[in-house]
Amino acid sequence: QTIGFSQIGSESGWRAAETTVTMNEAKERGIDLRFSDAQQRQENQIAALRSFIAQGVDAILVAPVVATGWDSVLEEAAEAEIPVVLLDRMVDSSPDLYLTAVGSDLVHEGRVAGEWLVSAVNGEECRVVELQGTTGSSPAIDRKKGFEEGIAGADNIEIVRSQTGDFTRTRGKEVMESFLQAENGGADICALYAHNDDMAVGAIQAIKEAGLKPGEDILVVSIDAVPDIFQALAAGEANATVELTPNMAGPAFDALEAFFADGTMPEKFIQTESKLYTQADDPAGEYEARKDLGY
Amino acid sequence: MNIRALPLYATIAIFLLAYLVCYLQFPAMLSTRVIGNLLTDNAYLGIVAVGMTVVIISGGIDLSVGSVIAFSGVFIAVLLRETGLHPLAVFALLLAITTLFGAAMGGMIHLLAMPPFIVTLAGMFLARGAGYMLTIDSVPIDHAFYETMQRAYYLMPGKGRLTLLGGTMVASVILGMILLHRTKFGTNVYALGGGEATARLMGVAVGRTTVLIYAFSGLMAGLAGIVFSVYTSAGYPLATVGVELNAIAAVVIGGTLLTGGSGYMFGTLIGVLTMGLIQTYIVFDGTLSSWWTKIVIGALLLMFILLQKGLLRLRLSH
Amino acid sequence: MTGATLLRRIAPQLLTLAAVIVLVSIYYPAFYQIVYVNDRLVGIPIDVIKRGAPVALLAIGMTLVIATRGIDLSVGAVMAICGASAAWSIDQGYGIGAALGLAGAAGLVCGLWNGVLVAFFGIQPIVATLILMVAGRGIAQLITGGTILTFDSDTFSFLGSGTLLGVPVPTVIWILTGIGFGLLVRRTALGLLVESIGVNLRASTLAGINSRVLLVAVYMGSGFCAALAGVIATADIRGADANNAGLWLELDAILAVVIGGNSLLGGRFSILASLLGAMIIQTINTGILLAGFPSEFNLVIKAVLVIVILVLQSPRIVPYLELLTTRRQRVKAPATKMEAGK
Amino acid sequence: MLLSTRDLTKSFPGTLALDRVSFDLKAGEVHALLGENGAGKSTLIKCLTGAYRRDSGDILFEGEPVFPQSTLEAQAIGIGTVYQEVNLLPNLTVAENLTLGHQPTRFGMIRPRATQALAQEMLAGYGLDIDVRRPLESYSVAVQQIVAIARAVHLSGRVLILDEPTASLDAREVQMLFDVVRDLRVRGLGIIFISHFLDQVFEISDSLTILRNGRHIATHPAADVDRMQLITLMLGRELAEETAVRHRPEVTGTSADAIRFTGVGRRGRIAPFDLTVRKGEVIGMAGLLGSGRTESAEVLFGAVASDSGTVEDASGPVDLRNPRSAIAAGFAFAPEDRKTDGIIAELSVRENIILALQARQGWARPIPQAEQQRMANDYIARLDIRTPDAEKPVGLLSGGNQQKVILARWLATNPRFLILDEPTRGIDVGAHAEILRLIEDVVAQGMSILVISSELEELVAVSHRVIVVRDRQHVSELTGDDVSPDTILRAIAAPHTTLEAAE
Ligand SMILES: Nc1ncnc2c1ncn2[C@@H]1O[C@H](COP(=O)(O)OP(=O)(O)OP(=O)(O)O)[C@@H](O)[C@H]1O
Ligand SMILES: Nc1ncnc2c1ncn2[C@@H]1O[C@H](COP(=O)(O)OP(=O)(O)OP(=O)(O)O)[C@@H](O)[C@H]1O
Ligand SMILES: [Mg+2]
Ligand SMILES: [Mg+2]
Repeated sequence: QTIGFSQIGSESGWRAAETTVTMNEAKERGIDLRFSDAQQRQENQIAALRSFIAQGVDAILVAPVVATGWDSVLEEAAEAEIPVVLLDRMVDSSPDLYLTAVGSDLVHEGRVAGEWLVSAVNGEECRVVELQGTTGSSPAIDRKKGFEEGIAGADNIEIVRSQTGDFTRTRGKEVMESFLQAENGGADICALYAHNDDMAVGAIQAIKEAGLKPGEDILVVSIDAVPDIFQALAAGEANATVELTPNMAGPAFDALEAFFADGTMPEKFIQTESKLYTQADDPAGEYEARKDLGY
Repeated sequence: MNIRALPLYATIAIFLLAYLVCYLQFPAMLSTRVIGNLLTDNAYLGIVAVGMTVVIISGGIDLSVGSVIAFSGVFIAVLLRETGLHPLAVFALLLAITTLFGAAMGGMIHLLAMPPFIVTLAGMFLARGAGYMLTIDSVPIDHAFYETMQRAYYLMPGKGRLTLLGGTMVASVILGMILLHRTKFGTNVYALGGGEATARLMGVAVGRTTVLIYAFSGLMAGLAGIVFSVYTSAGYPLATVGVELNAIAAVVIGGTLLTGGSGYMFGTLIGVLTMGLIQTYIVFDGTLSSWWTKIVIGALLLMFILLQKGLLRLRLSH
Repeated sequence: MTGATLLRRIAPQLLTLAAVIVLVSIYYPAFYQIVYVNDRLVGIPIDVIKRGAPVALLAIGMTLVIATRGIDLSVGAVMAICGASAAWSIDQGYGIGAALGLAGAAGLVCGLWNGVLVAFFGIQPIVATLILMVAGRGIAQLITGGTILTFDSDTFSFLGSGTLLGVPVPTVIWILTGIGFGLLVRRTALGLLVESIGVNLRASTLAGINSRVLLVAVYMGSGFCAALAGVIATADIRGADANNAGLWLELDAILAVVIGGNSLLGGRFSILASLLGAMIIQTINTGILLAGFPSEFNLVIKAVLVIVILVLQSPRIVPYLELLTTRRQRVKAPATKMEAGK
Repeated sequence: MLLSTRDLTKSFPGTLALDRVSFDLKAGEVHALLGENGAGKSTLIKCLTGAYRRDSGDILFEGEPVFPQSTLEAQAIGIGTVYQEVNLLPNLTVAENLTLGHQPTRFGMIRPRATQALAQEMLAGYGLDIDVRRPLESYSVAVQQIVAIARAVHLSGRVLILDEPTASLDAREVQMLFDVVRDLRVRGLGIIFISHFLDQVFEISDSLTILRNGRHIATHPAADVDRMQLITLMLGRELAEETAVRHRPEVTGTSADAIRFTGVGRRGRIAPFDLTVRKGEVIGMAGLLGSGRTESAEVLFGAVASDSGTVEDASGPVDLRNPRSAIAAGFAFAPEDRKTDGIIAELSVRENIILALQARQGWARPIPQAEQQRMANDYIARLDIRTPDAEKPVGLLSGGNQQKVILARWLATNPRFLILDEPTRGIDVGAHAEILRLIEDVVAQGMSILVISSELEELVAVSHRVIVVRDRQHVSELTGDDVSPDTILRAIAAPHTTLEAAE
């Protein structure tokens, strides 16, 4: 079997891990995986999908860079009778156009993080700073929205500063430094919410360099559950992370196998778990388990 | 034979050769599907490269086009969502805006004697920033007219599609060829590229020409934005990051000198198709990891440019 | 250059910097506060000169490249390569000396590559360096294996987040590098020769300048500066992020050089002015963060500020401004492109 | 009056280029504009045609004040101009260069055929048989100059301005140009003619206007002044001694310290040739335009690497792979095209002068500032370079003064073999004499010189022997009494010389 996989890019450790896991899964199942990196550009992805169709692959996996704009190429795939499975992000198109989607709910992730914070501060006043993802990217929008929903009921919690850190460590650190400056050397900040772990790791360094204790003076909650954040959790420098599993391909391949075998239609959305990890969840062990996954 | 056209011939030869190599490895590369895709998938790039060619031949550069495409998509999507305007009306409005935007950049370049690189770099920030200010979401476009445009294609034998978008690109290239090679404006563009001071002394209205050049580039970027919005039926402020560099690369592969004054519009079309060919080849191959993809694209770019230089030197020495 | 002419040369940049600082402090009045805590100076100005380190370093090399009428789009990617090399060798346990050596060597090799393409193959600088800009990130990822390559070395991270006498180490590095390059080009004839090949390559070659070697050397200098910037960026976050290190920084660096009043057409250059340009850009960046606008406004604000600065510094406007400020005799306008020029 | 200026003033930073100049051009006259290098001739032209904006004063066209803001507007009035230095656009075809701005169109589209026909028509009468569809850059400087003239003539409905149009033309082409000019004069055009060749001035002009230091000095009917008077007016003093046409005996110095070129050449550019350069010898090189003199010089200097032959001097083989090694071997080369090959426009006069010396010393050993200043001021004084100070960017000097700066650059390296390609082109009479004297001086000190010049009188005056180049071959060498304009001309005049540029 030949399956085409259009990946967004390799912009973060998490995505690299997803690529690795997908390739490993394919190898285990004896699938001939055609991989294409779109370098963060939807137009490249659409072109890749078209090439897959022209090449006549058996199925297509795509991790869409953005939700909109897939209708016509998906229609083309449908005409060529090539099933398409979406990985980790959704599209706006009609569900008839793809076989299934495997992913987590980004808004839900944000909500889980928010709810954790509500319970962690336990009614005390809390001024939160937020490190957003890349402006305009769907995780940034949805994780912001989810978090706001999560803390909606708690009047004691307030987001006082929110800036983009572009999902990167460098910018996470840089922006956190200016947050600390702006908020009385960090004394006025009670918690940090970062849209991904990388920014949180950068921010933790900034907090330490400012002479504060991350995890105690400033609570740190973020999303993704990459190995490095477990190290921080183990060291007591971070407080919680919400997992986004990089193994989206496993369920996708399962669904495809069943479909090819006897035409079983999978559910339209296979949701992966958004598990919350805290310092209590054996972070050291989790780190060991993940560190070789290609993050 | 015309010496100035040598880079063009070299480009065409290399493109055909490369296509042959691809075909020998993947026979499916010669299917009408791939050919149709090559035109459709690179339509926006081809259109924007038409404008870029004019700019580069005049000795300038326009870094703003990628952002302008993104802005256009967002502008169309938001306007269609918020108002009941017909897409054609929105298109007209958009083209007016992007043309004015280009003209304003051209005006700054001329009046303030600032380098195009910097003015259009600021334009690049501004256009994308303007897109963000309209919306940070990706906004789907849901309009019957868009459906019609997407369905407007001719099905070639072998299921290849000759789409409206691909056609628009070809039409733009032809328009560009006429403009560049058959009008006084076109000759003035070459004159500017040959030397601004000399062109001025020879009576070329340098200011007007500069403004027109960047306005044209803005117009083409707007048109590319429309095509892109049809292509994706959405507007997304983060779209087409770095497309200006692809366009420049396509123009250069097409045999146009970045120093200005020499080049052909048709070469740009070949350049765009060459870029598309590289992309397609990499997808067909399908074994390259993310990083090898980048390295290979860089290497192929280098190879094309060196081959072209080599061929030229060979021809000139005879 | 005598003190007076130097001051005249950098006056526009100094004024701009002052203006930007005033603007920022309107939104953030505590801008000027600098305190000394935990053996380090803390305050927004310190942040600016620390965070501005990568762009400042890149601007040093970029100034020279632009003086030769070239441009180096690859510096961001070179930063990533060098950072990755350093992190890799620390990770392999080779120690900090080897890491620095490797990073520096990687930067020089990248510069050599660019320089050879430009000087010996005659490829236009934008295109030549575009190739490494595209491929370079791939090479960096090849080294890191696509992950953020983290390491544990306090000596190495000292380069990114340590302080010397309270001053952040990155600041010390860019200032020393700036002085080093400044002395190198102005205490020797290098500066003159570079300017000469930038204005007229052919005539310079005929006058006996070894322009090819000089061009290569200039691109190597740029690569070396990018290596330093890459090391700082890597040390700062204790990890090499091949994908994002130095992303789009080449544009900021070019902007810094131009705000520094250097012509993209080559010729006369001033490293000091470029460094001021880098600080202007960083002040804007930091100011935007401090002002607390929604992040979707960042780009527009930056664009507008940059445009205003460029307009005020444009060769057509400067003479008028000078007439307004110095109403003494008619001053020479050094930035004015000659009418009869090419 | 057809075209007049009243109290026209134009200043550049540090220079008052035109100081209340009044000037009248009548219809149907050829009016020569004369003056030393830097007197303001080109500036006056550029103000007239809107290329420069004047500071004050009036320009009257048929008595009406006009304010041309650009060349375009000047063209609309009917003023056609050939600018000094500014050639046409090398990247455009000859036809495009000729017709730029007034191409025949139909429905807004250029008609290529008609354009070419128009171009052919414009060139008719200049004896030029070239393919107008080829890029201008494929033709020699002389052809380009004629194309520029043809364009200006076509555009000049009322006034034709020629700023040193003959600098790179040979005698035959000059006559052709003069025929055209006479024809236009009969048709009632006013023609402004600038040249440093006084013979030509007297041949064609009806009246003369002399500028000095940006000031109007005098205007006379050409018939009323003689050569000496004219020179005195231009220089503001008497020319000490006009170089007489005389020739010196061959240098019979030992050939031991000579530089011997054997069989050097470059395929497609210049056939292999032999040359022995003795110490203290001046070798002239004569030939028609495009005969390969510049190519010879480039091979001798290593600017174009020779692909055959050997070069030796007393101490063995000489390395001439590139200009750098040639300079190291004590060679120097002042190229013909100073704008693209000579000056570094944005650098100061001082920096331009010390450049070659500095390049030879290497980057690590900068010449001290004080030393630079001393050298610059020394040469500015010695060569009488007209510049307010040594820090002025050399690109802002007048054409002739730029030439002197290049000369200074090479003298500063104190070479043993100096190659001068058209050293006196565009240089005024005073400076001309100065340069010839200079050549004498340095030769007396033992320097060897190769002079390429189209002015035979000049060659004869300075050379010990003369090499004649024809069709890219060194065809003969004239020594002793054979060195006279007559014999040179005869050697040059090969049966089949045409102006047509080579492939
Ligand atoms: N663009 C400019 N900027 C500054 N100074 C200039 C400029 N153009 C000319 N000058 C100065 O103006 C003076 C007159 O120059 P101009 O070119 O008119 O001389 P010219 O009479 O044509 O001399 P030549 O015979 O050498 O061509 C010179 O001193 C020159 O240095
Ligand atoms: N790059 C080139 N390619 C092809 N032909 C050239 C090139 N450069 C010059 N030529 C031709 O070579 C011939 C020699 O040109 P050039 O003008 O240098 O000769 P010259 O003897 O030095 O004449 P002069 O110095 O009087 O102008 C001309 O016919 C010219 O058209
Ligand atoms: Mg002149
Ligand atoms: Mg010559």
